[in-house]
Amino acid sequence: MTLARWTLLLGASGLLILGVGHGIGLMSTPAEASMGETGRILYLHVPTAWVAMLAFTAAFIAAIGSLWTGGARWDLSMESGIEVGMVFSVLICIQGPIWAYPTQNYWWTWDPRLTTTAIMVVAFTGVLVMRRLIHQHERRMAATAVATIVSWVNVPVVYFSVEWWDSVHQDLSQVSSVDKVMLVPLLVSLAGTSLLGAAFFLARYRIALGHYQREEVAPELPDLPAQLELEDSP
Amino acid sequence: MPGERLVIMGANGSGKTTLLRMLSTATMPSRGTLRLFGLDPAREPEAVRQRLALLTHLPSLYDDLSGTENLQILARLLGKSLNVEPWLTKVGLDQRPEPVRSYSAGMRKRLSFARTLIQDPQLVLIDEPYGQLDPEGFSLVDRMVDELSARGTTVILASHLVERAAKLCDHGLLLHQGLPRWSGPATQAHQAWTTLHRSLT
Amino acid sequence: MNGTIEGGWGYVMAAYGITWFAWAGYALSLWLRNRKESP
Amino acid sequence: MRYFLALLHKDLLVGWRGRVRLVGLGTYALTLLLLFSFAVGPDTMALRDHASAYLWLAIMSSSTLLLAQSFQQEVEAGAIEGLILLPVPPPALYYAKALANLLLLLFLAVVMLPVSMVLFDLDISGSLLTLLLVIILGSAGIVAPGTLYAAMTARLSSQQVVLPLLLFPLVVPPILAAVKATDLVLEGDAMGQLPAWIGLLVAFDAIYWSLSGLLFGKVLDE
Repeated sequence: MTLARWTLLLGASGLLILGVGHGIGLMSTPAEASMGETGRILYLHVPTAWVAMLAFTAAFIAAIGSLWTGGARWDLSMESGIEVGMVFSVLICIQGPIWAYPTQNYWWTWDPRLTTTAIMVVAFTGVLVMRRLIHQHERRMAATAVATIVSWVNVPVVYFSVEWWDSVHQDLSQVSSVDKVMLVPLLVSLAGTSLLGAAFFLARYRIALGHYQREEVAPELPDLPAQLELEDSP
Repeated sequence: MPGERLVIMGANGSGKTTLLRMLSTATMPSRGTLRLFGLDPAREPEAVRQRLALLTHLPSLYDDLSGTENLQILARLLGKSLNVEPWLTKVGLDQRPEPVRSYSAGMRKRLSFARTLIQDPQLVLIDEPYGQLDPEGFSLVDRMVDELSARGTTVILASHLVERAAKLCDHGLLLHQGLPRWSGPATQAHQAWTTLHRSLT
Repeated sequence: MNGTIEGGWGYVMAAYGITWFAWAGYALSLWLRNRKESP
Repeated sequence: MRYFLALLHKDLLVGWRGRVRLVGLGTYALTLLLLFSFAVGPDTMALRDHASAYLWLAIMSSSTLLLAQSFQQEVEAGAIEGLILLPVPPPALYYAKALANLLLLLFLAVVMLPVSMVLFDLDISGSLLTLLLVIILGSAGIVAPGTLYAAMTARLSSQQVVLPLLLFPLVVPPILAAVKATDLVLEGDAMGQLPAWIGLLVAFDAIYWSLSGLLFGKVLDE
């Protein structure tokens, strides 16, 4: 099955590259100037955020596709995109405070990026919950697609309003300029994480495909039965 | 042919309602194509829906509003005169101010029929016309169907009360587990029904 | 705050550990669900 | 356009006839305001500082109830399907219902304003007119996605759970802006930030009133 082979290929290469990227990031490069060792979380945090956004954008595109054409394939990729995006954005909500705590010694910073991610997680959780509650195939696809589009459009809107709202007390943990030597592990980790994300997406797609083929696809239409011969009723 | 009447017969779950909903463009077929008035409803839903009306067991009425107000909403939407009085008398109702909530099942059915008459459709699809009605209501349904086809409206009924519906219609279609098993003149409908059941038991 | 922070390694390890653990868990759940869907 | 007016007339008529529900909503909102003031206790300084937050929280939670009810009756009676098969263009259906919801919500908000003025011992340093404008824009920001999601979840038995879950992330920006703007009107706008926040509210409303209208048709058909 080509899809299975693709998933394995992407997964393996992703893990390999990621190992290299994290390896360099953790072991060899010098500690970051102001944040010391904790700066190394950067190599983890930025790629995770990037892949989360990529996954939700894939779901957004799939949502438009499913509204436009109504094809089941779009619905399946939308489902996969949302789930992968959820996994990665939940991770961001965990990594964020860990990174922020040492520099500002309180866990939850109203940093626009982090807040936006948290709101994105809640929004797409709502989409997944709603999706499980609707049983007719067409209506579930349409409702999920609309909710995905609305939730996706909401992300930049939330970001800007939180940034304005938050600009009153500017926080400290701005990423200081990323100097050259840190760029290598960052980019390598980025590539690795993206490949891993793609592998997750494909794997999740295969699950949805299998589920769809077994349950949703209407059985082959039997040929029309012959006209009933009328027996004269007693 | 305008004014003709077809009854779709079948036990519950035989696909009568689904077929009716598909004919009324309430549900789109997942496969295959559908032709109504020579048009494809998937491509031109507005044109098709203008010409047909669907009557389901759900009355699609606003319980808080009176019968007159319910019809006036429709009249306003269709751009017709707000004097709905003639339609009410045609179905044997009057301009009482009480909300529809206080109506009996029979009166609700009459109001639903009035809703259909106002739209003046070319095709009327009725799901279980005799549902929740007393015998007196049955004769009302018959009169209404006659009224509709007298105005040249084609009527398609879906019912499991075969004898009653068959007497009313010209053609019959027997469904069983989603598949058409017989179609022909309504006079033989009862015969087909018993034949099918005899072959099952 | 005198610039570099001591004991940063604890947080770094925590972040990487949790993330890798989550990825592994997710990969496992995907693999299990895949087997269930297309044996 | 004819459809829009006819449907708006219908929604307002049904809303007016069912005004006992509105009274229920109103008391719900007022009890919320009371609860907030009890929760904070007699400390008027704190009350006054967070008054706009309490007001908007009350508006938001009562709007969720209002939105949930807005489609309940019609879906049960099959009226929505009746309208779609008429045919009525879905955007007209959306804008009529959304505007009706907005007017009903504003009716509640206008009742809540004087009450919160008394409860939280407020005096408006800015102009009452701007305050009303902020309330209108903020409520519109809640109602736009709210009506879309209310229609989407109308058929679900667990609508009371799913609707707030879907809606809250969406109303974060308008609520943030509305609370900020209301604060500025109440406590005075030293740095002249008010136009910026009102601008944000207008932008949000523009995005969601158009986007929801576009997507509404997809939510309705079977």
